[in-house]
Amino acid sequence: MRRKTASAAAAGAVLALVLSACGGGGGTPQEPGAKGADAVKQEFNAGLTKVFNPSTKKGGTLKYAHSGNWDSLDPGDTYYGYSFNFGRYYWRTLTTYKPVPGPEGNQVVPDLAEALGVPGDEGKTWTYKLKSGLKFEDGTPITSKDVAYAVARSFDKEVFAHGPSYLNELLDWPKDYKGAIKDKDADIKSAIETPDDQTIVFKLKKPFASFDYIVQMPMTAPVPQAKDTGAKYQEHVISSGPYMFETNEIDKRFTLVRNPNWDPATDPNRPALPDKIEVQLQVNADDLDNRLIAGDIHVDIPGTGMQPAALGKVLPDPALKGRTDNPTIPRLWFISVIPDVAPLNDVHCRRAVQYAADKVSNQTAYGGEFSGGEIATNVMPPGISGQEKFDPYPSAGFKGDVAKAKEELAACGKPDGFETIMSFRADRPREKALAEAMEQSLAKVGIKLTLKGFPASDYFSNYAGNPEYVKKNGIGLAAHGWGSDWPDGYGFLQAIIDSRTIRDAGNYNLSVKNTDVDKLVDQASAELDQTAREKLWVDADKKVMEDASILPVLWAKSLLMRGQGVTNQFYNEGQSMYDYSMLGVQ
Amino acid sequence: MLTYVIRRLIGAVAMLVVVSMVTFAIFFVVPQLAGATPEAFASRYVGRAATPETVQLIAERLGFNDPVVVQYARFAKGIVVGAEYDYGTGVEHCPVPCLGYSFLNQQPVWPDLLDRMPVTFSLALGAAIIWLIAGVSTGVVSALRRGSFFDRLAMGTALAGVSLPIFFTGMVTLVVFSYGLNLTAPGGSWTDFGENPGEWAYNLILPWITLAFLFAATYARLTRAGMLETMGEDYIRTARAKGLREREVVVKHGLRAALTPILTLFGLDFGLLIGGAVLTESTYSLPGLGKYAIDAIANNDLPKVMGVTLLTACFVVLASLIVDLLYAVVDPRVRLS
Amino acid sequence: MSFLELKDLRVHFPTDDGLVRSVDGLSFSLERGKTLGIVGESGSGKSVTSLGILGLHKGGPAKISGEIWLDGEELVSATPEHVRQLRGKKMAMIFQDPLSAMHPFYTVGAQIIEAYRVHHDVSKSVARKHAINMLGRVGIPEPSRRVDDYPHHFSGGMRQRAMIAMALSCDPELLIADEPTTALDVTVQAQILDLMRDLQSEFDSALIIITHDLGVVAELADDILVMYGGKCIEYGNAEDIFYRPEHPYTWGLLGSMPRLDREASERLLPIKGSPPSLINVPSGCSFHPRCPYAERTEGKSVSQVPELTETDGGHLVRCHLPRAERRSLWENDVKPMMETT
Amino acid sequence: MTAPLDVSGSATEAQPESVLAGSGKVIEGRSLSRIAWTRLKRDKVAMGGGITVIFLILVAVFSSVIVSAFGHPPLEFHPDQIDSATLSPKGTFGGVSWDFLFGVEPVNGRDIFSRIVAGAWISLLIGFLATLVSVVIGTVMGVVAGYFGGWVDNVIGRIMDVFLAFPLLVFAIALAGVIPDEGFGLSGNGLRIALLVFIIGFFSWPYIGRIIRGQTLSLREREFVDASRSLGARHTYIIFREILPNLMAPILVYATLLIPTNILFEAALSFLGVGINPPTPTWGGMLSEAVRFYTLPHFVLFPGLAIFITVLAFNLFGDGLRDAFDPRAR
Repeated sequence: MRRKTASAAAAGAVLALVLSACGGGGGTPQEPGAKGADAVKQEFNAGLTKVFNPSTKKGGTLKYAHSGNWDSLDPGDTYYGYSFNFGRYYWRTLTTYKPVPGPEGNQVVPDLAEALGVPGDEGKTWTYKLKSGLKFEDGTPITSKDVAYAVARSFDKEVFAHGPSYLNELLDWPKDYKGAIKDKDADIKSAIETPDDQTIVFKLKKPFASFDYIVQMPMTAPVPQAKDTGAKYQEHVISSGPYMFETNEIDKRFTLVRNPNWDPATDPNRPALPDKIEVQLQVNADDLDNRLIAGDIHVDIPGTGMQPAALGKVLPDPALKGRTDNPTIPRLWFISVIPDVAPLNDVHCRRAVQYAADKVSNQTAYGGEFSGGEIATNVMPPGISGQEKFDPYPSAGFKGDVAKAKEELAACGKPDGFETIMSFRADRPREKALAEAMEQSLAKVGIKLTLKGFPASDYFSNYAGNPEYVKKNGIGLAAHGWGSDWPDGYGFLQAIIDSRTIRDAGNYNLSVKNTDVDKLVDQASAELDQTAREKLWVDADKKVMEDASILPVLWAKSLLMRGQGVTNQFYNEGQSMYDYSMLGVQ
Repeated sequence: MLTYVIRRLIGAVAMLVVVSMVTFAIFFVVPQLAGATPEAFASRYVGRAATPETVQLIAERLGFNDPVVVQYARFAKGIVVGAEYDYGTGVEHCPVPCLGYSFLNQQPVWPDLLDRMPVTFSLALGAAIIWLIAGVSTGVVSALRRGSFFDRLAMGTALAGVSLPIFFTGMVTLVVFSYGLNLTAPGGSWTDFGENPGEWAYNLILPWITLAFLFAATYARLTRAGMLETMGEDYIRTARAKGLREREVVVKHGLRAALTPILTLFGLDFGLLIGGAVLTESTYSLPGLGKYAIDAIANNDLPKVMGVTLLTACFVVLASLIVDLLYAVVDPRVRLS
Repeated sequence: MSFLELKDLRVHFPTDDGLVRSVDGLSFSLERGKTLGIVGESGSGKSVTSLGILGLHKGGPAKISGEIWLDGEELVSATPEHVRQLRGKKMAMIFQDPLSAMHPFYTVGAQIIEAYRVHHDVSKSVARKHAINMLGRVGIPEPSRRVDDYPHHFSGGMRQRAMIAMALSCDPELLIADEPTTALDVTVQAQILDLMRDLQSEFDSALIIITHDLGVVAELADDILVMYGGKCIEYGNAEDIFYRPEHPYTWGLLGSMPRLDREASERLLPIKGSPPSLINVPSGCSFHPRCPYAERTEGKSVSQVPELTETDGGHLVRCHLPRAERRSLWENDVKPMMETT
Repeated sequence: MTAPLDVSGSATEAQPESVLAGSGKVIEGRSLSRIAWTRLKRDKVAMGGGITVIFLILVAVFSSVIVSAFGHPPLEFHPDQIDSATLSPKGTFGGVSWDFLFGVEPVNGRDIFSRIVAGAWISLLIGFLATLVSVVIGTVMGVVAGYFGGWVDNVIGRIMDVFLAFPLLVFAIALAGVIPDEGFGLSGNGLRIALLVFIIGFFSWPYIGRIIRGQTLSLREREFVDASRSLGARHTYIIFREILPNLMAPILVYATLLIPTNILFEAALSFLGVGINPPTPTWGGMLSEAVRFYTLPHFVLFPGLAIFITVLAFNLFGDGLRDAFDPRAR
């Protein structure tokens, strides 16, 4: 049984196409190919609100490239947005983002499950029922046990260190549980139950409202226990999606081909257009842009936008600019204003920093309006459901308010300013430029910054995210960035504003240590009513801004280029990049 | 001869041990002096938003809780007798020389190195051929026409060559020849020789020439100096007094002797280069050992850094051994003992 | 015309520091079967002269003028290629330090074979037989085995013999030996000198021996030429030079000659000072700064270059002192001092 | 092949024997250095290099004066010069104008001229100090090895071998990357400079060390040292009074030739992102940023040329100096 909301969503143009692709009638199939290319007008932001170059034509090879590496191809061991997006070629999860352009793309729809989760016990249990006819690539049927096993194995962070640990924390696991690999026969009924092969019940420690968002993450992608090879599973993941691995050279390249045992009838979300998918890894970033422009490759996997060198080439050229989309993504670039370090322990000194910052100069430093983003005035980015925009520290033209900053400095007892240190990730040129811009604008009010770069790989473990180091070395400001795992308040805010998450090292909340904020976080996470919940998150946002411990810089935007000859391309808000599972080639 | 080789090999092993210890120390002892804890090490290799428990587990699994000496011994043991790698659902035997598994993506290091070697080797080989031919011939002509216009032009160019940082020339050549004129392959292009020799050469021609220019400059200057020195030797006068033709005097008597010290330098240069041309590979984004080393350092992936460092040291040691053996063949005065 | 005749030979080298006049107007002649000794300190121009005769300055920076006649052919104006063909065949040279003069990377045999095959179109094996034969003739034991040795395997004396074998391999008519025994110890010196004398008479070649040591030429030379600062300052037959020397510089050389009845390090008549700069040649007589008798010339030695004048039949001297005074100085001052010690 | 794997330098072109041989040919009355100076003065190319070197040193020393006279503060942003969409300079050829002599940097519009001038200070400072470090270590090790010989020589020789077998650049990067930001009573750029000086100096001493060892070895066998020794002179006396003074010429020559190598080394480290902390400008650092903006030729060209001209000038001068002490090799 499909829930009403899900089938109602099928009104979108895409879904119509999908249905027709799946063999269902209805809709007029568009003729792809040469005519399609002419029929579609290349236009800036053409892929933001509607499907660009729609087509149902199957076949061809879709070519992807990546300037770096996956953390892991294993669904239980990966934590990159592009990996969640791309992985849907070879895995299916209980739910997934609705494959449509526009705000609706933030909604989750069932994937393996017949319907969205049914909460019980006021949000403490979540029950999903699997569709029938689901099969792995080797033809064995997919049961709820395989999903349960996948979740239980991903518990083992010794083997799967990279993946998110939401389910480790949310579910009520037995004491001293070590994961399905080490504790093969442990009883985990307290956390997951599979009363039959179609049903899976998750049992939480405390109520949690956004659980449907959690289970769209690949921890719920089924893994057949018999084929699990632990840390080596990423070398050949057993596919539950429309494609499966043909070759896989870790860190170099891999190819996917059609999975004969995937039944389109069970999967309204994926049209599975190309016959083959090729992925090249570790391609030089500038070269990647050039090849994307030239049409040698179709998609830049990370979906974080083009390199600065390409901006200079693309933006002034109307033809090239017309091939780009420039979405705002649910990511905030910001500066942590750390209250552990005197004189920033005084809220007035923190507010002085808020007022003194020249947001325009910060924006330019961070890549400008197209590849950097929109000037941010509060914590939550626009893409988050229920977000409100407000500016508690306004200034003319966002250029900073020197007078107000000086007032705050006086209130803080430092009328002539003070000295502090700003940290940034040395291997991120934009953060470096941001730090330099801050140094310039704060100097105008007498706040002298010393800049320190640290390796990105150790930034949170050893330096900025290590409270002891921060205190000992007097780091007052830290460049930071945060993207949401799913587009609601919890997904975005919890990790960076809840002071109780702060531990000895590896923190992402560097500066928000406010009990009022913590209280709001607790209230909001337990609130099952969406509107009330969203309101509470906005309150939390306001509280943080009042506390002035986060200096928002930009709501990130990325300049994405549509591939030459790619069909069905659009920006999906849930994935915050193009929806990869929809793409086809002419 | 055989005892000499054996003795040298023992020395080489000792040297590799020292090199590996120093590498290990740089990565473990230095940060520890700066106050890094086992968890701090481990937190580099977990995903974002990892819990303290995850960090603890990884610290334990990667052995960061053990004393550095124990960690080093484990690493060394892997090379000599191999190691067992527990991938969760089973155990894999990592055969000798087991350089360990990447902390980051759990891939064994040794196959990675084998994979990267052809790239660096191709780069070094092509460049070496070009720079030897260009450098030595320029040096010889310069020496013979000392003070001429050619000499001054060649030596001026050579000096400019040694004064240019390769990351600058690399960038300029890429922008001009690849992105501008579209004559050569863009950065990051690599094709295996076995796959398509033509494309292999096409992709490498720019790095070859840039790298060769740098070295050719050095070699031209050295050859010229060497030729000037040998051409002033008594035996050259003897050769002339015998009535030999000038060409024979230059090639058979002069160049033969002048090339011997160049052979030594070439051995060392080539050895270092096949261990990874860090800057060239970074500039042209070639997936060779040098790029591998830089990436590994950036990711703090110690097993990879250890592997590539040891491999480079091996190449250098091996190259110097080969050079010494060759030297004994070329120069009969040299006795290996 | 003699077999070898030099007329006003000048070899000058332009350098950054000025023109180096290594050989500045040298003339002499030499017949087949005769031996000429050229004596002088290092830097006096004797070696440059010998290289000049062989044409080894051609193509270099040196400026050469004057005439060199060898067996009726003028060599200064001849093409380099023509002189090259004569070199090693018609005229050959034995060098000072055989260790550095032989190529360290080739066997002794190979170097002799090479010398022979440049001028003789024969197979390698024929040339090799010839080389072995030559090595035997210069007194190297087991030549067929030693032929494959490298120079550094040989002792000093052996090397010099090999060097001689190489020089003689094409039966040269003119043989120039540049300090042939300097690098050797005394007993070997004598053997080498004997060998050269024997070989010369066997080949009937003209021989030039270049040395700083009068002792070497005493036994061998028919005529002796004393060079100083690129010029000949005294020329005569061996008797003249040893028993009736007329130039103060020659006296100095005789005084510094090691003799069996004298301690080697002892020098009776040391020549004070060092050889003259060949760039800023002293005015007048180039020897005057070092000459103990310079003030007796009433200043002429500083202002005028003395001419080479004949005193007796064939005995030439370049000195401002009047002939009588020279003779009396030799007989009364110098000679007694040498003998009493 | 000096030090950084593919950063080639000139120190390998050592012909120590010839320099020493030069020092042996002292003509009475004129000291070797006097003769060398006379020769050097005549060598126009070397003098050109020397004058350029002096000019660069002056630029470095008076960088702040020059910047205030001809440019804008090196850290000052000029967003008005930048197109906010493409982040590139608005003006033609990177915004080169009378106001901005070398144009401006993309993104922030900083004055490239000022940054090049200010960068000269860092480059030369590190180049000189690092050379000083390697000369001191190299001379001590070389003299000790050469003079005492035997097992001492063996041990030091082995150490040098180990250094030569190291992939130095990799080590330097690793070391520069893991060293904390505070320590040894220093912090910030003071520590960073000290660290770079140490790393560069420490990794290039074996080249000087080998040369000095060779020289000492042959000096030890010379008559005047023999004479001193037979008169019962102490080792320290012989080393400081007899050996070291005679090593001055080669030390001077190879130090001069090592400076450009070290400047290149510093540039390479900055290029790879382990140099001085921003926003302090360095040439290598500017180049590494220019990689991301390779479409802007001025941004690549000016820092690249600055490195090239500096290194070339030192090389020309060093070459001339070597030739002056030993004209045979010219």
